[in-house]
Amino acid sequence: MTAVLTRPVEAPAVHKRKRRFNATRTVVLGLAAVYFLVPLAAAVWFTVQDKVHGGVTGEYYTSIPQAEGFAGALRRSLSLAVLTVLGVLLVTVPAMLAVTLRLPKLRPIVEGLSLLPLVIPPIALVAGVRDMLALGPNQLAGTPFGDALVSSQDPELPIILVVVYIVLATPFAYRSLDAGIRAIDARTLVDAARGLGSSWFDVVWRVLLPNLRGAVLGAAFLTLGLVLGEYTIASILLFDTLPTWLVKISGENGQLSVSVSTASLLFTWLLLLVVSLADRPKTSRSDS
Amino acid sequence: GCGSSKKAADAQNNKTGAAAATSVQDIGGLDALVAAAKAEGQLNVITLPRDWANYGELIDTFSTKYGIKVNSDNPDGSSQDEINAVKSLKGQDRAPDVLDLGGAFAQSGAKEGLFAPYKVQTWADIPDNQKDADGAWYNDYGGYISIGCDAKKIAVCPQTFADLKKPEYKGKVALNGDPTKSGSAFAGVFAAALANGGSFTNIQPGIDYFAALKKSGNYIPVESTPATIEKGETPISIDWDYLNAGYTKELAAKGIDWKVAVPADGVYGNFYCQAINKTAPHPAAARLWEEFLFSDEGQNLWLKGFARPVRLPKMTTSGKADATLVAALPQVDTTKAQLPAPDQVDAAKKVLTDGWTKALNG
Amino acid sequence: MTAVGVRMLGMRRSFGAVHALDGLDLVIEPGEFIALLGPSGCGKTTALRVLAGFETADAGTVWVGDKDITGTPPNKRDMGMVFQAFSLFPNLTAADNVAFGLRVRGVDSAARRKRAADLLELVGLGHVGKRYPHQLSGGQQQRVALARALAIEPRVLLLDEPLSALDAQVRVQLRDEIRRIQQRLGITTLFVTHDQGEALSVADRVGVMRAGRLEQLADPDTLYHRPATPFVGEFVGTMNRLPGVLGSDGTVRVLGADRPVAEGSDAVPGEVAVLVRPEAMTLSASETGSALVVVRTFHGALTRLSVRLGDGDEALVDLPSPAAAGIMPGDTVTVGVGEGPVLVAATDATRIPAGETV
Amino acid sequence: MTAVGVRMLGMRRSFGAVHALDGLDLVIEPGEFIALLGPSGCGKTTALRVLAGFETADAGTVWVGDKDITGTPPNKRDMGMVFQAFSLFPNLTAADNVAFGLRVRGVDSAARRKRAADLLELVGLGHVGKRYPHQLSGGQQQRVALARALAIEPRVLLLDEPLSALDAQVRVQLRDEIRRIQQRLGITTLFVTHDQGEALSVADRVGVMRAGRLEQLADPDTLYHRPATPFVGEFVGTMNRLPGVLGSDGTVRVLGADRPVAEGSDAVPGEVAVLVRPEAMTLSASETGSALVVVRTFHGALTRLSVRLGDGDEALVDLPSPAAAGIMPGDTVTVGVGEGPVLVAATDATRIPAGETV
Amino acid sequence: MTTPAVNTVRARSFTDRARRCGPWLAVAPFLIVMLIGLVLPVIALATGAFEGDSLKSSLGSGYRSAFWGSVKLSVVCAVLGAVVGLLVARAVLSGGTVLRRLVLTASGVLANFGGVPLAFMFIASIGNAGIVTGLLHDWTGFDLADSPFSLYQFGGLAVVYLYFLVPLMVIVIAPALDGVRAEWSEAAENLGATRWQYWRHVAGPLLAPPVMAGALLLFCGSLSAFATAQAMVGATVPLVTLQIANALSGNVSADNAGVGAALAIEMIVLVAIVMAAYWTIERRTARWLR
Ligand SMILES: Nc1ncnc2c1ncn2[C@@H]1O[C@H](COP(=O)(O)OP(=O)(O)OP(=O)(O)O)[C@@H](O)[C@H]1O
Ligand SMILES: Nc1ncnc2c1ncn2[C@@H]1O[C@H](COP(=O)(O)OP(=O)(O)OP(=O)(O)O)[C@@H](O)[C@H]1O
Ligand SMILES: [Mg+2]
Ligand SMILES: [Mg+2]
Repeated sequence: MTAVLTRPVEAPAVHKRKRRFNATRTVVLGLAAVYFLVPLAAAVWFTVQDKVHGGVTGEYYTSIPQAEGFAGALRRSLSLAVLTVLGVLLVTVPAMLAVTLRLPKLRPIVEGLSLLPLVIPPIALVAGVRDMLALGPNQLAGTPFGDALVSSQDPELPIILVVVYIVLATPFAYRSLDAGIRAIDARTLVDAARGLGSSWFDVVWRVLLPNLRGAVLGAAFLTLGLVLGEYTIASILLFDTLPTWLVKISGENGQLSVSVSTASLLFTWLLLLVVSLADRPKTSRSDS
Repeated sequence: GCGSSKKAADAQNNKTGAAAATSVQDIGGLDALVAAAKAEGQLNVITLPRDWANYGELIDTFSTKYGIKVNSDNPDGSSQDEINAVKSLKGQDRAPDVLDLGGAFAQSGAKEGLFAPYKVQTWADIPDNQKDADGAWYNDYGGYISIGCDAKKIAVCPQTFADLKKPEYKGKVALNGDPTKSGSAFAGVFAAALANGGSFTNIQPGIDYFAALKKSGNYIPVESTPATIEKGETPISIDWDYLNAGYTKELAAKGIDWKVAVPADGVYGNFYCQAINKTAPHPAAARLWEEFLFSDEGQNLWLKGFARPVRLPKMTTSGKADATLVAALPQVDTTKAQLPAPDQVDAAKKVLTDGWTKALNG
Repeated sequence: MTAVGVRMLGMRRSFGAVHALDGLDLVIEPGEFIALLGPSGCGKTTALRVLAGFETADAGTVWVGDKDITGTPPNKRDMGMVFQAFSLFPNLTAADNVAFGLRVRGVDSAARRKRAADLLELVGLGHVGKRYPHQLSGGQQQRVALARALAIEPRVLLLDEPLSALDAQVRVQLRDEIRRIQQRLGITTLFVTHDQGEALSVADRVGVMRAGRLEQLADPDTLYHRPATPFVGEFVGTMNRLPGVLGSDGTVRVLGADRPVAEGSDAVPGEVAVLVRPEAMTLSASETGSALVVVRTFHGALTRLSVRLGDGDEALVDLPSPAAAGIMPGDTVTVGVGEGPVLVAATDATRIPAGETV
Repeated sequence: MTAVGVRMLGMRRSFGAVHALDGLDLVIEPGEFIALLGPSGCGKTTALRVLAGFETADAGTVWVGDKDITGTPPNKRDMGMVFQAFSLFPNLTAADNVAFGLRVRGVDSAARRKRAADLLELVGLGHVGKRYPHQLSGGQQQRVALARALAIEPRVLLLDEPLSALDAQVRVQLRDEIRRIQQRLGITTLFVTHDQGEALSVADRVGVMRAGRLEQLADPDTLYHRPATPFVGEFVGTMNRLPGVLGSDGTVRVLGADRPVAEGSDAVPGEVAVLVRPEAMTLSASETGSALVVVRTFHGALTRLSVRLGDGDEALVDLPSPAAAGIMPGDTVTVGVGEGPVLVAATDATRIPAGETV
Repeated sequence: MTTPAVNTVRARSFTDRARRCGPWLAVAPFLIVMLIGLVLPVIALATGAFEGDSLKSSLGSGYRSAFWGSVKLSVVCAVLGAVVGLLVARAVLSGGTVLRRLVLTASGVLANFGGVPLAFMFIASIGNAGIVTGLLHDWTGFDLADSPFSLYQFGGLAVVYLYFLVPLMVIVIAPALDGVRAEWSEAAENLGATRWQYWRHVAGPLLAPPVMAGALLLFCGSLSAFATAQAMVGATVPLVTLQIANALSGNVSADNAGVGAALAIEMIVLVAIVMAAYWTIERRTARWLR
């Protein structure tokens, strides 16, 4: 073996493979950006054209909040969103924890039920809900269940809508939470907290939820997006939410109707972004 | 508030007061009706877009005139939605009081006993073939299928269904929705049938006509809305004349010269129907609304929205119809204008539902 | 705080067909540090979890002092527990983790902070209070977990393999520290491990478990030098298994010498296995020796020689490093068994796998 | 297959401001087993990754045999690598994992299966070929990873802390097995660890790294007994740091005795720290002694005593267990430094934390 | 200290019972909500479906071709969406946290987007009078209207559907991608595998189950979407959801609710079959998980 002890002065060539990967990545991101942004831009461009005077105008966007009923619809939609997010968490988190920690036998049932809503088209689900609600004033009139069905339809804050939205959001919430629960060692954390004297409430509230933060937020995002964008069910059950209100006011004005929908899309996204930025990832792993 | 299903059952049997009234006399005259309606203070209407047949102004006028708050729900909803709302909201304060339905739905609803029979003061002015003998439903306004056209984008606006086949209209012709779902789009197909050798008992030529139009690329299946018209995607839109004509003003503000023509080769007209929900939460206001709609004022307001109110023939003769408004209506060769019988429409719908997709697909 | 004793009596717990605890009796004196040792799956964790209340036993009672706590839920038991895996709450700082138990007890914030700081100081981590668990090394995390368990002034401290996820060096450090703190506070402690070195070096007494029962509970010296059973002997420390012949006179012939048989031996006269510790073996270089050095591993003060005996068996011999200096793999040597009683077992007694079942 | 040597010359690699490798020179003889030891973050992993080709160095060359492979991509380097943990492909059975390298080389299926079976046999896992990684224990997984790395008959075997995720006992077993297999195949091996016990007990030579450079590369004996620098001395094995006074005559006064100063010492005459191994300390019971036994831990053959010296410093003393039999915590004793040269360091030289940075 | 007698059998105390019931109480709200919001409505719907000859007429040839059309569209969308979503997710996840947040939140919104507004966005871009169509024509002379691609046909519908399906895929596949360890690609490379071999033998099989699960989700998503198709193509493309919507909430045919309900139930059955098929395949492909 002949020892070659000359040290190279310049650095050896950087491997090509790293470059190639970055190139594909850029291409994919570029194409995706074109696909997703062009239609959005086209819609926005349509709404800011001033057809009368020429040039550009933001009047359709500024006119939205001034339209009658905006505040009410927004308030209702946001309350629905908050209630649904809370509801979906209150309903799925304990169930999933119980299934993970104590009742593994029930897991297939919970998992199966939580997938079902994906299968049923909203238009069919809402027809079923309507049929069920119709039982209230008809076949079930005078019974407590009938009363409950009727009083769940308070137009100011329709609980039935919250329930249906919870059901619709469950598949997404379930997926997100399931990943989260698998990632933390739930059993050890629960044991540790119990051993330190926590009640079950403390365990869930102080230990599990904070550590499922990412998963909970993910579930909340999808739920928020769903509630703030849902039209079919609210309109057929005749409730006045932001999406139904938007359709109502856009009327014969084409530019207004489009600006209303793009605005709500961007508004929802910004809302999610703000919530997500408010979440400082204290718990993110540092191992990379 | 806390609802009660008991109330629904009660509403069912509540045959006293306004809810039982089948005419204004039953309540004790119009003033008594107004007083009772004012006491209720609210009126729930459903599936009434503000830009449809001048409903916006009708609602506002009624509201100011009687000091009654009008709640308008699900403006883009369908007749089926109205029927469903009546059933599922029975007994609730937000159940619809009055309905504006397609003919088929009015008849089937009446058969199910969902409506409260009521005869407005001007009942006699409504032709017999346009109302239920007991007053469960009655035609309110109607119109003709028309061709709307953006004169700035289209050099020569088409005047007939035959014109629409010209190659210059490639990718420009649209219906107001899907004829298997939307009433006006269905009417468009029926009109096309009449223009192509069909009849009230034969809608097939209309289907074939659109299939050919699709094949040539003239017809695009997108739902025409003010937004697509403004965008220029649907510069030619087949729709009720009162809708097309109603758009003109708003579109003019956007710099679009929207021309409306009722095609002479396919004159097809039809009426919608009014009905009162049997379990209306505001029975007096509901009846007052009907009186208002069928009064001269109400009928003229419809006319203002380019719709043709049911009393128009009588009012024209009596001179109560606003002449300028009548003159502004799209011109129709009324000699050709006939109304299809409800069972004819039903039969045609069946043919269309079965055949449309097959004919147009591909 | 006066120390309390702990007793588990007739503990049984089955999972399906597996008897994780099979009538375990364990009595811990007040203030004592007991290490529970045993192969994987022998029920150590289950015993601890039953004691902490996480697991409900099928039968048996648990006593702390003179109180029966068998039915008490875990959050009322006042036991501090440190787990094997990293059990710190990832969303809380080290200090908040330590203060957690006080917080759920409603202790006010200032007192909590003070106590957390004291305890972090105690475990040598005064400066990391503000860090989150992911910013701490494994050893630091387990220290914080220890401080957290101590914060509630538990009457009993339970440790379930708290060191097994740590590096060897950190392990030794922390293990000594646990012992020091335990002695300072005089807290009754049960320490579960399956590392015998760990058990021997920290505990007052070591319990060796096997299949859900205690096999021996004794101080490390006794356990190492006078194992009650061959199982304990082979499980604790390294043990050579040499072929021998047991006479009926209480002596056994092994590697050409007669040795007295130790108490606890378990065999009938005839061919037996003789159990001898590597450091109780003798070895000398010899041209004519029948044994061959195969591997030589250096362990600092000691050097371990792996030798192939004449009959093909292998044996391990530990020599002080200086004594082993000249002996290299390939040398022939003579190997013997040092004076003193030896344990004897039946040849067919299953050998205990060390650590894991391969 | 003849063994090849490996040389890394003038290796540099920076991540931002961190110089992970700072001019590393490392020469490995053909067939040699080198352990690379060093505190966390000193660049061990980086060195290995540069060698394997996963990381591109800023400067320096890598040679295998007499071939410069600096620019060769990793999949052309023919080096077997075993990662710290979880590197088995979860979707392949143990046998398929082992056969993977042959499969991508186009070896036909029967030959692959045969070889995989042989290698699994070699690592003592002949029976688990059909199992998936999650059905194997950690130790078994690492054995399979080893077999997988060996399957491609690599010229060089690279191991990056392959044992650190394992239990102490499994660790020892597997470490010895790796060594045995390496010796059998005569494959040039670089073994990265930060556990000094591991490094000392398996390697032909041990390299101690510090801040991106090699501090010493020598056989275990030399490293332990004649560390080249105080850093190496304190990093490898346990070391007492005692106060002493360095004379200008090459001797140092410590615990009342004069001792010669060892090579590699690094201090100027005056007050110094004297570095002494626990087993090089002497201890005898004495009523009048100035030192006090604080903790006594039993380590089988050895017993470690922790003593508080007169001046408050603590020192560790290892005695053969029989010699320590009578000495208990609380006893007063006399402590000294055995004969022979001692390492000396400046008092303010930062003490090297053992294993972790607290 | 007195040694108490050993109780071999202990009476189950109140706390014992509470501990046994607790988990059930935790699952109860979930089951109740699912009962009210899902099970009862579906039962209510199903009773409608079995009235009269709804079931029979819902199996007519028109409806059969609608089913076929829906399945075709959903399969195409699911496959395309899964592939594109996977690529996008990979590209995004290997980037910084800012991009990650932007994309994941945007995906949350877009996954729920649809209907008339979505249709309009594409009409405004690549419709006959769309901006892109116009620019393409001005710059290259290429007229999209003359190309075989039409926004108002099957292909166009698929392109539009991907606008909400790809984000959905990105969301559901992200955790799986995060679970692919760097060690695996390095180990493969070290063993001599090329990038392609790594994907062929390791990453591909590993990601197959989650990608398939994602594709199944997309399949369901595009199967049950209807508002977008309604606005863009109406019934000129046969889709079963359009038929359901028309029957349940249409302006044209009255008294058709039974058929709509029957179609909806049949759709649930269809999806159940697809799911069952998926589970069987998953059981086969993901052997290493069991
Ligand atoms: N929740 C459980 N379900 C089923 N079996 C269990 C459960 N917990 C423990 N076991 C079984 O009980 C036996 C004892 O388990 P335990 O965890 O107490 O052992 P261990 O001594 O702690 O072992 P290790 O050293 O591996 O931690 C094992 O066979 C185990 O498989
Ligand atoms: N990809 C990277 N990006 C930035 N810094 C890095 C990277 N890889 C290594 N470093 C830094 O380079 C230095 C050396 O890292 P390396 O992983 O080689 O250390 P090590 O000796 O293997 O440590 P350990 O014992 O903790 O594994 C460390 O300071 C580390 O933070
Ligand atoms: Mg255990
Ligand atoms: Mg490393």
